[in-house]
Amino acid sequence: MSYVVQRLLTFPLILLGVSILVFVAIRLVPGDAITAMLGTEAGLLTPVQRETLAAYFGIDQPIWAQYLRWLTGLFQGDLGISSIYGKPVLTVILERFPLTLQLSLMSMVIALSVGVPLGVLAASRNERPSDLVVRVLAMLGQSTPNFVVGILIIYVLSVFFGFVPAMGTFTPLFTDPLASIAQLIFPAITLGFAFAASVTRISRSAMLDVLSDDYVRTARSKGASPMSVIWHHALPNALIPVVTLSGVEFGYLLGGAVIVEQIFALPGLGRLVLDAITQRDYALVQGTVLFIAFNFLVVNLLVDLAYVALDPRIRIGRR
Amino acid sequence: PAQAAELRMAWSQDATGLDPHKQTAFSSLRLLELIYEPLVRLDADLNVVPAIASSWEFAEDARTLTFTIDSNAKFSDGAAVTSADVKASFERLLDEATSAAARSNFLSIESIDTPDDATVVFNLSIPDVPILVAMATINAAVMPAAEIEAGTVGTEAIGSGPFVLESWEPNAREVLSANENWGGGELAIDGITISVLPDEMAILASLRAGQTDFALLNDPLVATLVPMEAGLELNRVGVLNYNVLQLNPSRPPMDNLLVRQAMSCAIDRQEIIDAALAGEGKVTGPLTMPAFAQDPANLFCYEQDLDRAKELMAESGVDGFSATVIAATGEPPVAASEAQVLQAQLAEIGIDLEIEMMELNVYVDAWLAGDFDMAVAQNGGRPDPYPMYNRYFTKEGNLAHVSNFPDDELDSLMKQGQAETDPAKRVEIFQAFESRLAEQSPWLWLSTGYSYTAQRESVSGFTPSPTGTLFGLVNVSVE
Amino acid sequence: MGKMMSSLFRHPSGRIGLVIIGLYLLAAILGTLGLTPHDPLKLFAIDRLKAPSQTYWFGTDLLGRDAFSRLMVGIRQSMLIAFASVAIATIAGTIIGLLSAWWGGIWDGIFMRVMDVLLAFPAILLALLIIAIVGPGTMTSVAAIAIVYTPIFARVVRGPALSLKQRDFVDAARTFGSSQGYVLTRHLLLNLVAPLVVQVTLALAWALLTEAGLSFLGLGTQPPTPSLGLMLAESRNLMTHAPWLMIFPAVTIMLGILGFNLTGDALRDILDPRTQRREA
Amino acid sequence: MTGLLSVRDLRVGFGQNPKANEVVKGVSFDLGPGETLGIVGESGSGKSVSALSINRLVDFGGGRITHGSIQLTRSDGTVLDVAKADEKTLLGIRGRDVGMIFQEPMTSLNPVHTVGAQIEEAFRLSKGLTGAQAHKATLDVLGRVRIPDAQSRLGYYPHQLSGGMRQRIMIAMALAASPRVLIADEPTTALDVTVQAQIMALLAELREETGMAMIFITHDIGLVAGIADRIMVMQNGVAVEQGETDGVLDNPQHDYTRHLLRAVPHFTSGKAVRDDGRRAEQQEPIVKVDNLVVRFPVGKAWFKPKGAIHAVDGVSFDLVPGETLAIVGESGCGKSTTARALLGLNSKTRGEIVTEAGRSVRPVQMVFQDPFASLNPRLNVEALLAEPAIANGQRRDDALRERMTFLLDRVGLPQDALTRYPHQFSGGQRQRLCIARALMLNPDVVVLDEAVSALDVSVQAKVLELLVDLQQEFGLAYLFISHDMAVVERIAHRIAVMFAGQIVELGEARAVLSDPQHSYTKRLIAAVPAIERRKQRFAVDMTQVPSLVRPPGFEPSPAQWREAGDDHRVRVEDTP
Ligand SMILES: Nc1ncnc2c1ncn2[C@@H]1O[C@H](COP(=O)(O)OP(=O)(O)OP(=O)(O)O)[C@@H](O)[C@H]1O
Ligand SMILES: Nc1ncnc2c1ncn2[C@@H]1O[C@H](COP(=O)(O)OP(=O)(O)OP(=O)(O)O)[C@@H](O)[C@H]1O
Ligand SMILES: [Mg+2]
Ligand SMILES: [Mg+2]
Repeated sequence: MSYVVQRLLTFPLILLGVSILVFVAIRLVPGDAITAMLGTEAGLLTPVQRETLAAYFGIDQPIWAQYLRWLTGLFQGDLGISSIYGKPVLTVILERFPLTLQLSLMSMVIALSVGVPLGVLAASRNERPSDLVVRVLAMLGQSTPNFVVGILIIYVLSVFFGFVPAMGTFTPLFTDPLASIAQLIFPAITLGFAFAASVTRISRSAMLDVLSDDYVRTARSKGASPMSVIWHHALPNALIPVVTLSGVEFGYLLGGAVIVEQIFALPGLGRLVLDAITQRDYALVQGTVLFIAFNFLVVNLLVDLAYVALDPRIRIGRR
Repeated sequence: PAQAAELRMAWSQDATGLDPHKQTAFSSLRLLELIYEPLVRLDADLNVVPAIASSWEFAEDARTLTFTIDSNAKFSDGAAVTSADVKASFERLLDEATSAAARSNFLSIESIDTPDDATVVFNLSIPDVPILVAMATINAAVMPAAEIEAGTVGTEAIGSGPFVLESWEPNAREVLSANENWGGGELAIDGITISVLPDEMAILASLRAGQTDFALLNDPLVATLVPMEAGLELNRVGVLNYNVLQLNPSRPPMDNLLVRQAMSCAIDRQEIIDAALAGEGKVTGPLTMPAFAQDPANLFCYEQDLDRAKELMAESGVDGFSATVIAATGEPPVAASEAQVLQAQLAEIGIDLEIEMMELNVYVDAWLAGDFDMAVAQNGGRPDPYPMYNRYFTKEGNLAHVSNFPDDELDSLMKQGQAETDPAKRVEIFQAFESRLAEQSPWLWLSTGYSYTAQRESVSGFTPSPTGTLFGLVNVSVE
Repeated sequence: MGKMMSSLFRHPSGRIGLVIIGLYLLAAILGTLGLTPHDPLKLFAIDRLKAPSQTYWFGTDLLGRDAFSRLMVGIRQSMLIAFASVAIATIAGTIIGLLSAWWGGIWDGIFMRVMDVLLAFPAILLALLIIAIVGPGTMTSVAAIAIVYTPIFARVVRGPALSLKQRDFVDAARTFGSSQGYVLTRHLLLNLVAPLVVQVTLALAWALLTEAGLSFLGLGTQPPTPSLGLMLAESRNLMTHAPWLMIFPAVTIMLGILGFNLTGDALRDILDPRTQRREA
Repeated sequence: MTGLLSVRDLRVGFGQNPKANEVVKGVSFDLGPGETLGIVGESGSGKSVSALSINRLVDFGGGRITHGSIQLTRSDGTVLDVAKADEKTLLGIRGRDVGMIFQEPMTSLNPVHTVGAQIEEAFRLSKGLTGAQAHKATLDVLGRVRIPDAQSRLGYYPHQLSGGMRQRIMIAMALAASPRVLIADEPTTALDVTVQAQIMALLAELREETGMAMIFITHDIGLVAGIADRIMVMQNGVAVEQGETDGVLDNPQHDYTRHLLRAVPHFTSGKAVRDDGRRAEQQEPIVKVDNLVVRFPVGKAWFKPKGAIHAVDGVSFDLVPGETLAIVGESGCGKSTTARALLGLNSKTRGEIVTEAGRSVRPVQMVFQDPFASLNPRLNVEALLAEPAIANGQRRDDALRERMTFLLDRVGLPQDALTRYPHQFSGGQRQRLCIARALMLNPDVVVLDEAVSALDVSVQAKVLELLVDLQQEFGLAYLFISHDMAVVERIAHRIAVMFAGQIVELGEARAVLSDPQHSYTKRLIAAVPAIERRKQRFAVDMTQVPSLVRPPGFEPSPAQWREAGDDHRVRVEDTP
């Protein structure tokens, strides 16, 4: 497992890069917390008032000093205080994260449970009509922007069924599992739509590759049934690209789905960071980006570990 | 009241903070107006009416203003509102360390006396009539002296308003409950839950699905959809805010009066309303408050007159030019459309506008720095012309560097208006001011819009107000 | 290249993809040349929100502009952004990936960590920040999308480059003492063309999608220039009033992405060594 | 007819129109119980397709039996025509009646399941055994294929086993079902000679034990000699000759069979070595390698390497103009590493390589094993040939073009080849291209690393001939690396035998091949299949090649040499 340790040791380096990037970038954006709070009224402030506010928002020092202070805090597990929420950044993030995590997981479950069987089906009926239908659908699914899907879902639901999923706040899974899942199912479908299409296509082509492999022929020569050949012998070997794709997508989803959160009015990480940027909540932007980057790295590491679990040939650390 | 319901409300932009002295954002004010109270407030006709103060009086010279506090006025923790609270609140507002933007409206306050618990006397350094209207905003809210001392304003939100803030998850939801101690009377609802739904089409869907009872809408386009839905009602009221094309007269060729006038003549204000605002708006001059406004037809070149525009252009010696107009994305929602229609109209007299859309804060930054050729803006209105334009069109106005239009005549008219106590004379003064502005055309005033709320049929009793306040919710009941 | 085109045309989905891309390029060219049925920026004040008709094929928008003409120009805008950003990302990513693989060691470490930073940085936020700093617009969208895709290309190139580096013909070149430049361009880059071409078409589809998303959030192309995402965003609130304003851009985006995806798939088939061997 | 299997006029085609694309064009043969049929023929002659038709696996590759019958007598005595059976019946045939082992033991085992699970599955499918029963049966069968320490190997994944081990697992899997016919499709082609000998011996033993019939497919006619009762020779989808093994080998009827027997090199224990160009006494070596050591660090765990692969450990030899030194040895013994170090492709850890500056700035050139992999597929022949010259400062002028056409002509390629791309040539032509390219710089030494191994046997012979001609014409010295003793026998003047990174025997070719001294050399030579040794039976020798990974700081004991003849040295073995 020294590989895991080795990978973990590169995390701080990457996160440091991410933090510097975000720290500088967010400060390069014109406008600051003061204009964000006061808008054009900020022009009415006297210099003294402005300085007081700058000190209050912690933006009165030179940028490197701000960075050092932030970094020192970081080492003590302190990501700073959000100016919008008046709470520690980490608290705010952790309040929003369950939604994003659940939404990402639900999308992935949808994508995998639809995509893998469809892909396998298509591959095992290569070039037959059912294969063609699946391929066309998957291609179309992949080509549909998710905001179009989301808008259509809301429109259809509200106009034809007089119903919309709960909006604005999130019911955590443990408070009320049913309500929680009911609330996220449509956003999850929205996100899972193109995702499922990609999974379908990837699993189809991976299955096709694998089905022509020698060991599949060996399994057949033993008299294994077609079902067993597909599910037991071929599929486990075809999963690597599916895992890669799912890992990458999941990693992105964990960063929050800005557009879908916007359309379905969900308080997730995506909107959190969007709001943080528009309201120039520097500490929150920094904290959230760092958190998202960290998740991304962890997911990638998990994907690598999953390879090892899936394919004993893969020696970890050698890619 | 037994069986009273809670009102489920939605809006697309959330409040940004809870300190009424500091907050200037539209949503923040709307939220805080339900929690705090100022001494006086404005009714739906923009008359000053009692809030914490039951009565008030200006001394003859307009240099002393005396309030009597309503004996019913209580904070949500049950404590009565006293003159000490008022004094402490205003002192906090005036303290530079508070960083209250509204402080600039109260600079004439020299001292505050509290002869007894129910009386507050403001001693002013100069005659300042508009200060009364300035006090009628939540930016001059009264808060408990104890809270100020403890430094918990902005976190605790203890006010004397009709509702108490139970919880607030920024950009997600706030929960308000009826304030039993409110001095203004009984409420017909138990409380309000406000959800933040950033997408106004989602708000509409939510209203349609019965998940939301009442909503605040920004986008005129969405608002126009409401009446088409069975079971939904739209409340619409003209507001004081105005849409304007700000020119920067410090930059050539906008420094040329004739060019500015040509532009004013070239635009068709009604067409802008029809096209960009889906017809939702009225042509307006600089003064948007009914008590002061004059018929726009009297103002300089308020009807599109392309021939005259071309003449003026020819006379100016400027043979067409190109300039950049800045506008904020989504703020107001119609800014982009407005800019595009303006672009098309001004092209007629050889002006080539390039539109530069900016994220709101970036726009504000550029705007505050006066760093633009032209700006599509929606500026806030006041019930009184003085606080509304003093900042732009007097020489020491805080935003004089944004308008870049120092003008002796405007300056002196402003000063006269501030000191004059006779309402009729004030109207006269400010109409002269308005005519001068329209004629000089440093900015091209276009239109005023509406404030919209949408509600389900089950909701009744709401009165909208031109200030945009939701204070009318105190009379609302839900079936 | 010509051969690739002709085999693409023989491939069933490649043909559909090429036809779609061809039509889009045609629309884009006509749009650029101003050969649209109407002026896409002209306001026909009396004809606002007209349903599709013989005069206005795809109807008119809120400001009374011809939706079809705007769609043509919108296609140009979206294609321009997609092509420009992918071109930049391809070049930058390829150079980084190549050098990283070739030099290896510490350089590989540095380059790849920098790419990791960009990858770990949430893509949309990266775009948002760039846009907020520079201000939204065509060039900004191009830059933002390019920066997001550069690390992806760097990775796509680095992997095969690493294995090409081990190939016998590279060793052979080293035994002759061929220069680094020669080996990098003729032996590595030339053999990366196939995976790159496939990746480029797929990235084009993604770029189209990203551009639409950014414009939809009001951060991409700025009015009055139409882009597909912007048209969609503008028509969003008119969905019930004037559904055509939404349907046409939405379908156009979908078809465009479909076109690139189909082409990419076909290319993958064609360039796949297994299929090649079968054909040979 | 009492045969177990009777194939009549089998025709198999592929694609949309199988009749038009027939690759097996009417093959007939019979197989009785306990009998072994060897099928030989060149690559692409339809051997595998014929075999795969017997259990109809050919269907899954897109093949269709267009004509003919395959009568199989099943265990219950009924006769089934496999060519017409439905898929459900076929499931019962596969494994139980017809078992198969394939060429590539690595790819033929499922990489994600343990070998134990894969064998147990075979027991479950054929005999319905599960749980403890299956487990026990698996242990048994592993014992039968001579896998030591079977209990712990059950949990291994295929990649954790050596090639020979994997092939034994494949055999165990096929045996699990106790098939009545075992089809072995080139089961040893991917293996080293010594391992090949083990597998062949094992198959022979098992056939004796179980009495199963066997179809043994190979392209190496020498290999079937030892195992087959009957031989069928295939060419272009047709069986051109069929008969008793001795009859076919000693008295071939068909031209093609004769060609296979004659043109293709067969190992003759040193009888066929070259007799030109003996090394002169005081000839100055053009290359001198002294105590070459190449190590690759392994398992780098935080700065400190865990150890190193001692790929080449103290190798010394020299090479004089006009002579061929062959390096032979098992896979992984360090042959390529030595060659690569000579060319500077691997950095050496220690030792000296001295090359006399001869005719060219780059006196040593190389021809790689896989001609396709060593030619950049995206460059045309002109660019490929010009590269060495351009890299060394020549300009693309007429003189250069002249040299290119001269060399093309010399290696027997047409002039118009210049504008063509590598994929437009056959394997043999490609290798000629590589040779021409290596000669572009007019080198003194050419290193040929398995340069003919990837070629078809008859093509191989032609390329070897060319190499000899070129050597004589240009006075080239060859460092010829190969694991194929028959080939080495025909081209080498001297031979170095490598074992585990070290040279264990070095000397004049005839001496080394006819009178091997070192125990490893003896084993190696004994394992080479040869037509003349067809009756010889091997003992199953399960010796494993030692690991080359050594702890940090490990140094081998210095070599002690023993002179075994005039030009014949042997490393003294530690007697254990
Ligand atoms: N799945 C397939 N599709 C199309 N053609 C095939 C397929 N499998 C084999 N062939 C063709 O059938 C012919 C015979 O192939 P086969 O595999 O039987 O040769 P072989 O004698 O076993 O050769 P080798 O020694 O290389 O294994 C070849 O020309 C090959 O290209
Ligand atoms: N670059 C490398 N890094 C680590 N180990 C290596 C490297 N190259 C070769 N080796 C190891 O060195 C040993 C000798 O390899 P080499 O390629 O020289 O063997 P070979 O005799 O040519 O075998 P073959 O007949 O299979 O080609 C092997 O154990 C191999 O795994
Ligand atoms: Mg074969
Ligand atoms: Mg080798």
